[in-house]
Amino acid sequence: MNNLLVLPLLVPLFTSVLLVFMRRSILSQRWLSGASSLAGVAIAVSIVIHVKKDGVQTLYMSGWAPPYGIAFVGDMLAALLVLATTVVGSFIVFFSMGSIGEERESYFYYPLLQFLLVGVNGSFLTGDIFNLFVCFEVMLISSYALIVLGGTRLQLRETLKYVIINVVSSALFVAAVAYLYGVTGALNMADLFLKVAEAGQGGILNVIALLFLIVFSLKAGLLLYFWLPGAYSAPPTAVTALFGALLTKVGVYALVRTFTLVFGGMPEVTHVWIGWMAGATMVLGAFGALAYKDIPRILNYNIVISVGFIAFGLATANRDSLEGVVVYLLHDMIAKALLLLLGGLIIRAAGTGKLSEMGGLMRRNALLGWMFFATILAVAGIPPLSGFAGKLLIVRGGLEGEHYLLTAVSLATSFVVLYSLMRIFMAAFWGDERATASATDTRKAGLLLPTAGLMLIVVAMGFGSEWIYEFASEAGRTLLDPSSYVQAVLKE
Amino acid sequence: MTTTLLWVSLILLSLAILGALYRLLKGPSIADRIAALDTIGILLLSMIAVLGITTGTRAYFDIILVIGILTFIGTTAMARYIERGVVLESGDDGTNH
Amino acid sequence: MMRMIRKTGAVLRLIAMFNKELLMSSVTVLREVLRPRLNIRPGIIKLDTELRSDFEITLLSILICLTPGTLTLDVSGDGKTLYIHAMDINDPDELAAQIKGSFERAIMEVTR
Amino acid sequence: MSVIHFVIILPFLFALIVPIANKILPKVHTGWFVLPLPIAIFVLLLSMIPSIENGSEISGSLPWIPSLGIGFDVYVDGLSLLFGLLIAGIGSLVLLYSIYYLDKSKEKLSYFYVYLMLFMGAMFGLVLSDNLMVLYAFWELTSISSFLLIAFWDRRERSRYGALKSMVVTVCGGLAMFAGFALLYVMSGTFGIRELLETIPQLAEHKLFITAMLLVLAGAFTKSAQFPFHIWLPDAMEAPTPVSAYLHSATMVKAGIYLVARLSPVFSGHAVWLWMVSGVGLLTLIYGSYRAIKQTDLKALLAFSTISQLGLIMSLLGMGSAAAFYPGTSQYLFFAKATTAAIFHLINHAVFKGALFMAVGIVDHETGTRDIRKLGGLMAVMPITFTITLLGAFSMAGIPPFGGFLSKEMFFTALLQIRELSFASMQLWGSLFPIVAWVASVFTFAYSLLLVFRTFSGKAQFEKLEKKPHEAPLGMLIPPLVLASLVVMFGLFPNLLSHTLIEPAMAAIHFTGLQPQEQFMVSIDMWHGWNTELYMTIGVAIVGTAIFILQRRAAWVSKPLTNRVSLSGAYDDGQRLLDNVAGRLTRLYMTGSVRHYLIYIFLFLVLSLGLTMWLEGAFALNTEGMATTSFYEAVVIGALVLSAIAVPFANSRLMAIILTGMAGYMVTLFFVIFRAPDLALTQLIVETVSVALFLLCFYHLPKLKKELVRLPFKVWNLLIAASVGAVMTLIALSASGSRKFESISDYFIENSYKLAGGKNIVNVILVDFRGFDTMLEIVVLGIASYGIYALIRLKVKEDENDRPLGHDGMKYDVYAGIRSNDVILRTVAKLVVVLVLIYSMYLFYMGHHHSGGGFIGGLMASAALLLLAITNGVDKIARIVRVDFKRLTAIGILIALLTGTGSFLANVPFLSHTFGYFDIPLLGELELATATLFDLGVYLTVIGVASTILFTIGRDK
Amino acid sequence: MSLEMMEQIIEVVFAILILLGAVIAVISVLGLIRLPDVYLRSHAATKSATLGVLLILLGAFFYTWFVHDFFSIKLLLGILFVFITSPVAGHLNARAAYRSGVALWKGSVRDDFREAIKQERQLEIEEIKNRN
Amino acid sequence: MELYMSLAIGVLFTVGIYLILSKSLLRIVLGSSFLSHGVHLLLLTMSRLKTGAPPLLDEKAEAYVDPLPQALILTSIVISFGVTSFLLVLAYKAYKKLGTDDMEELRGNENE
Ligand code: NA
Ligand code: NA
Repeated sequence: MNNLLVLPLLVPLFTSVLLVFMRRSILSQRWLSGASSLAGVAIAVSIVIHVKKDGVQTLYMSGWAPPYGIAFVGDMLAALLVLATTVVGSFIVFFSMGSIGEERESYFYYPLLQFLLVGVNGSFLTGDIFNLFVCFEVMLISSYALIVLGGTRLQLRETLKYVIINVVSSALFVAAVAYLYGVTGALNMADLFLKVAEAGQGGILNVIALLFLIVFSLKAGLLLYFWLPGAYSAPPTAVTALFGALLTKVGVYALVRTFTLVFGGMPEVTHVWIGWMAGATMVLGAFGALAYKDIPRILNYNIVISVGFIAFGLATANRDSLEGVVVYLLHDMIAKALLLLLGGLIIRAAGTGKLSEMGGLMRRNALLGWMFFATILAVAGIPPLSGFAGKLLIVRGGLEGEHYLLTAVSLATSFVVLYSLMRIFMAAFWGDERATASATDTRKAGLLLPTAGLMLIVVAMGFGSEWIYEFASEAGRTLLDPSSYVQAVLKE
Repeated sequence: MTTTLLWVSLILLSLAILGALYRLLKGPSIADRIAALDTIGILLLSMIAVLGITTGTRAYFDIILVIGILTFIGTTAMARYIERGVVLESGDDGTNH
Repeated sequence: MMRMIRKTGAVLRLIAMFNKELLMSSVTVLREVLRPRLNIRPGIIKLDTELRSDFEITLLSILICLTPGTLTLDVSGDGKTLYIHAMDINDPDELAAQIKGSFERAIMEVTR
Repeated sequence: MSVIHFVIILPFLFALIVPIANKILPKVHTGWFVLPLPIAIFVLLLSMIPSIENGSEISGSLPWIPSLGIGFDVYVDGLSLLFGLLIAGIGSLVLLYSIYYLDKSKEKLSYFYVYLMLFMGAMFGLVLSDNLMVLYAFWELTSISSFLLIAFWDRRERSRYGALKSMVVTVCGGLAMFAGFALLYVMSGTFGIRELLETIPQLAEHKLFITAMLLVLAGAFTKSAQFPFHIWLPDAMEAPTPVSAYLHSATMVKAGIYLVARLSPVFSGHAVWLWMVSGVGLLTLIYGSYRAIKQTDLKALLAFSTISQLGLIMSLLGMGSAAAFYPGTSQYLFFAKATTAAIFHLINHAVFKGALFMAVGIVDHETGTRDIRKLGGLMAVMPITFTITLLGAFSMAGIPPFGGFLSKEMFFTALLQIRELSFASMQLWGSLFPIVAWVASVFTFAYSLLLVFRTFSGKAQFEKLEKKPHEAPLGMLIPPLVLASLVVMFGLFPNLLSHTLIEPAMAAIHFTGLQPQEQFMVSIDMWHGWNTELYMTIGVAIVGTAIFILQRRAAWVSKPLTNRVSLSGAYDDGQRLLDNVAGRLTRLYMTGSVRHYLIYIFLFLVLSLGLTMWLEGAFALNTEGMATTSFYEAVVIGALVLSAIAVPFANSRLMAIILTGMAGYMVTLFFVIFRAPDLALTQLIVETVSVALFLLCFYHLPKLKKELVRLPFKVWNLLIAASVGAVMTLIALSASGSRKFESISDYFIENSYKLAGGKNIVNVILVDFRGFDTMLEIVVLGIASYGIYALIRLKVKEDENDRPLGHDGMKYDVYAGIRSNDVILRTVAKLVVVLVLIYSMYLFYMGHHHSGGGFIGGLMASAALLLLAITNGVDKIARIVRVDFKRLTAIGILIALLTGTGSFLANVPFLSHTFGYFDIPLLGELELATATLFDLGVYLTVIGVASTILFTIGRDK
Repeated sequence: MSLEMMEQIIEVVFAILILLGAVIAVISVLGLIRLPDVYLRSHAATKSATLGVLLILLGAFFYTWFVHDFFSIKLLLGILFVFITSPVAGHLNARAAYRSGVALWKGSVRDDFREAIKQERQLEIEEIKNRN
Repeated sequence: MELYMSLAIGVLFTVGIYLILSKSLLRIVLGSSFLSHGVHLLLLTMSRLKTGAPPLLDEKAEAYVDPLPQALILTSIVISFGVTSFLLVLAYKAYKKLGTDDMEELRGNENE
């Protein structure tokens, strides 16, 4: 019993409910959001420390032990992802204060943002497959509301597509749970691990596994990412950053969790699919990043590429690659948030997202330029920044697992990442000064401080890779051998 | 004996539902369909009453009441829709004077 | 006390009359439905009612509706006239008089 | 942490300080701040020579990611010392030069020096690292700082182009190298360079050995501009000339050479290595020298010359690797001489090319052009520059007595020797080597002459120049003068370097193959007698002069061989092609049509699931243990199927909505048949409220068009839909046929009342066993209502013209019922509403034991409110029921939350419920369960949500 | 006659009541199908709501009362509720049909309502004119 | 029964997806309803349609049906209700602002 585990979900939940009552006072909304976000970080830190010290933590909701009740399980992976979520969430809350505008702020922006964190943290922490669905829905419905908040034409149009696709994928999710329940009669993931192992994963269970793969891939944007570039280009920057950093990662997390724990038994079937999908995602994502000359799309296809890369690590599923998946996930959450925030600032500064209409920003906002430049390097995995360690581990794992083609693809696409983003940098910051009439001044502390904070983390994560690895490797161990997870949950 | 009678009733009622479904599909006017839907609601309710006896379950009697309520609300809403083009009016009352 | 008893009697009378009407006209309608060839003369008739309160009018309408073969189509804006769709009209005036004579009277006895 | 770490880190610190210093002392040229650094480092490194000469190594380590085998470990041996001196030495000279070259008032100097310091630090790091990954890090950093330096004049299109191109090529190579390093790790288990060298024997056995080698070479070749990766170097000349002198001739481009030399012990002795390194080197040599002749831009000429010279060094390293075929024999030293030549030429090249670049920079700076067609006769006005150029060019051409002559002689020697190698098919093909090299040397001779004489002799045509030329300031002349004097010195006293630098470097490259107690004795002599090499040199001079003379007259010499094939063009075309293909492909499938996206998804689903099902033989139909089907159930299934199938054929909105509602009712019936009263209740109410919502939202839409679509559209849709349906059915059948475990339901049945105090098991599961689900689920509802509220109310200004896309906009028909009398409805509704509200509370309260509960009750109450709204109008309701439903929702959630939160105080798991029987005054004994309180939260939330939604939409005009 | 037999007979009686209700329901649905216009069909539809449902629910009520020994208030409430609301629903629907322009069956003999609607429209038009 | 239910579920999925693939927003939203019906029945079917009393302990039966899937379905019904409502309002709003309910007219890839 460890009620600490539910706090990452309760704190934002309480906050959001209280924020509803503060609708009229934007100032107090800001204060509360900020304070609660920071509290979230502190809680997440203490969970990480707990897990580090005492191993996998569990909480049986309402006191009902699994497999009967819902269990929250804080293994290192979950704890770290929750930490990353709270960190990103906090920075985005602070960024929002300077960027989102009072109109949206008075229409439930902050509560919705906190609700989203509820869903995300819940997804990471839950050890129950149906509860995972419920957490997903909390996250999704908040994302629907956030993405359309403001109701511009672009937002309405893209949200429609986003919602329709997600409605389908949610239906498939429940169907998959139904099938799985039909065969195993279980919902708790640790219990499922035992039952699937006992039944032998072949036959229909592999089909069901594949259905789960499709469902989570839809969320993660693994191969089935068609909805992503459009949807993520519609809302304001802060929201896009939040989504790019967190939402796809939840899908990735679900993939990692289910395909190491529940369906880890037959990699020769499932992981081959994951591998192919990962390769195709990286390639198509890279093409996408090269295809467009506007910032939102280039950035969004970069999100896709990294999903493919992480999935490649999952497909390999050896020690190096799983550790790499954890390290890279952490990096990608922070760095993507930063990248997307900076991308949004560039669009603001230039008044347009089109590369052909901007230029020379370096002379107006050099700090922005250099932060963007460094972020590009981090995202491309250039040492010593944050992306390097994870990339190295996944690549090394891929080579150890003899996935040469995929390794080659992943390296080639990591080049595309650098190249496509450098094109933005060059177009936006170099050359003669150009901007459209709607350009605004981005040299404001409210915008630059949160981004600079994230930047510092990216740098620190790079130099402190060993420190991060110490935690991540523990997470990787659980993924490689789920027995400690299962024992902690079922107390056997 | 009783069982047979009840089963025959069930079959009759389900056939009646099919019949009403025919009207629902056929129309031609929307009011026809609403009437058919209303009828289906009532038949459903009856059928559940019978099911409640055959399975010996009292729990279904709640459903009967609820169907009754909802059929009414549903029919009202739809009739309002075809008559006035809106379901909820912003005016003070239904008459819109 | 007397009033109470009288009212109760009126209510019971209303119910009894309604049940009689219900059964009789049900049989009629069911017969019509089952007849191989339709032989009916439907139409809408007007009924000027003396009932005034919302409750009275509503009660009358409901009773008319419940009775097979008749259906309250609408109430005029001033609430003085009911439009009734009837399944088989021999003589419209007779039908209206019949309703007035039975339901309307019985209701008035209950409410007034 | 050691002093070597400081060598690496200090430049980075300086990079941080430069902008600050620039702010504090804006009047001082920024270059002066940083100049002391390379000088100090140079001196420091010089002081290390004695100990290195004695064969000792200086090392230090600083942990970074030890778990991944990555440490910031550094060491100095002969090879790194040599490179370190080059970097510091040339660096100092270039810095001094740049102070005069770059105008303080015109340029953003702090950027320049920050970049330059970044580069310098990276370069030191690269050559001093003992860890492959750290080396890789610095490697990429050199590419990046080079990128920034090339684009220093970022307003110029050509600068940006050159910067990007150099980055594309070198970073790609870097990634290949990265992969190669990772492979080496997989084979050896270490990233440590010295540790790696110890595992050599087992490495070569590995099946990926060659792959790793080729990947590493890809890195080396791109960085050192080897054919065909040289294309970036000419475009890199857009950088300010100090940069060209420093990065693009003396140091960065030598990183590839360094890498090959450094890893030579690992790979040499392998035929592929020998052939790749020497072959590519020679090819580059001849290609670069040939292209150099065709250039009219001085810097371009120097660029191609650099390419060519790098090829020369590369090929020498390759030939030197032949020694590894004879470890521990006298042959070893024989072949290792090529390596000596490589090192010697590396130094020579750094010196003379540095001088030449600076000289050309002076010409450019003072005349405003680098086009040799405009230049000429500068000898008179710029005698010192001329002298420098002459010395540098003669050394490059291999004319005695300069250093270049000596290294070229050694080069010829190596070429002739290599034919004697009995491995790697060298006896067959080795004869080609000297021929190729000789031709290349001819070209080299020719362009060296071109460089000097086209610029400085001949007819002066100053009128074509932008400025009136004169000699450069002294500060700008000193650095090239220093280099020029070194050119002379190394020619006259070649052995000055032999013991101090070349021998230790040799030891670093060839430390394995020597016989015991043997060590490298390098002695370079000016005169070897009349040997083949000398004849070759004489030939070079004669033919080279001929070409120089012919160059003006014969078009074939000066025109490119062919215009069609150009590698640089191929790069441009490739880039365009890639963009095009990417654009076409992406736009092909990313149509923006959600239907297309869904089709992809469904196709993938059908294919992947179908395929797996087939391959796994997963389909199993096992009707045993299935429930029987009675006739009426079959009829109900029929009704459901019928109403479902009818929906696509519906030709009005209402019809479609009604049919969907019908299907919903049929589903309800199933819930009844399968004994799920709570579900049936919920489904019923939800279905009705949904129908009401549908009607609310769609009342103003134009008539539903019969979908005017082609038949294929429909057929395609049907096909996909049906196959998904079929797959879902097949899985359902197989899954229900292969159930292997009993469900956990017995536990709930046994303990629902005993432990959780409720008789309605479903409700107990909802509020207790899985109460957490429910808590989040009301949150979902709450969010939906807030989202809907914001969606309808919030209108953010848009800059675009805010007009609808479509056709007809909204049409309001005049309906005939506006004035109808609602007396009957209103009267009945009053009664019904009261009844339903009471009933809803009953449902809520009884929910824990009977069917019902918070949801059903709440929905029921909302249904009552809906009816009230229908009959009385929304505004009136709003006036009567003075409740902010949004807050009601929040209150509901809050109550549910708070019942759970008590658990924190009681130190029991979150959401733990208690129940008991309490004696409450007046009410008597009452069962009170916190679960009921939780359910109250649910009840209120549902009312709040449903009402918020209904009234928000209802009041939207 | 034993008690058991009595019970059985009672059971059967109530079952027959239910069956009768079901038959009436079927017949009225037949009317719903057969009858020529929406108004007439409404008549038929109301029948299953009144007599049919009355019989079935009463049957069920007594059945549970005597056989299962359970007095269900909810069933009684249900009967009452259906009786109150179902006619209102029929009325609303028929009115809506008429006002939205669904014509009477051609065999209809009389329409007093048409005149009233015409007048109502006239009034409305005048009102709009006055407003302008 | 499971066999027929599975077939019916297949039909529900087919109809749902067919509708979702059409152009009109309303049809798409309705399609999502069918999908959720299909999914809910699937959950029910997967829990074995064995007979037993409803999961109410007052019924004093020997065997009860599996209550867990019922709770799951209930949760899922409520969630789909929330989501469908949102989608519906979104469609409404989109129509009002964009002037079309044809998804094919809402591609808009090029004008961004
Ligand atoms: Na639940
Ligand atoms: Na629930």
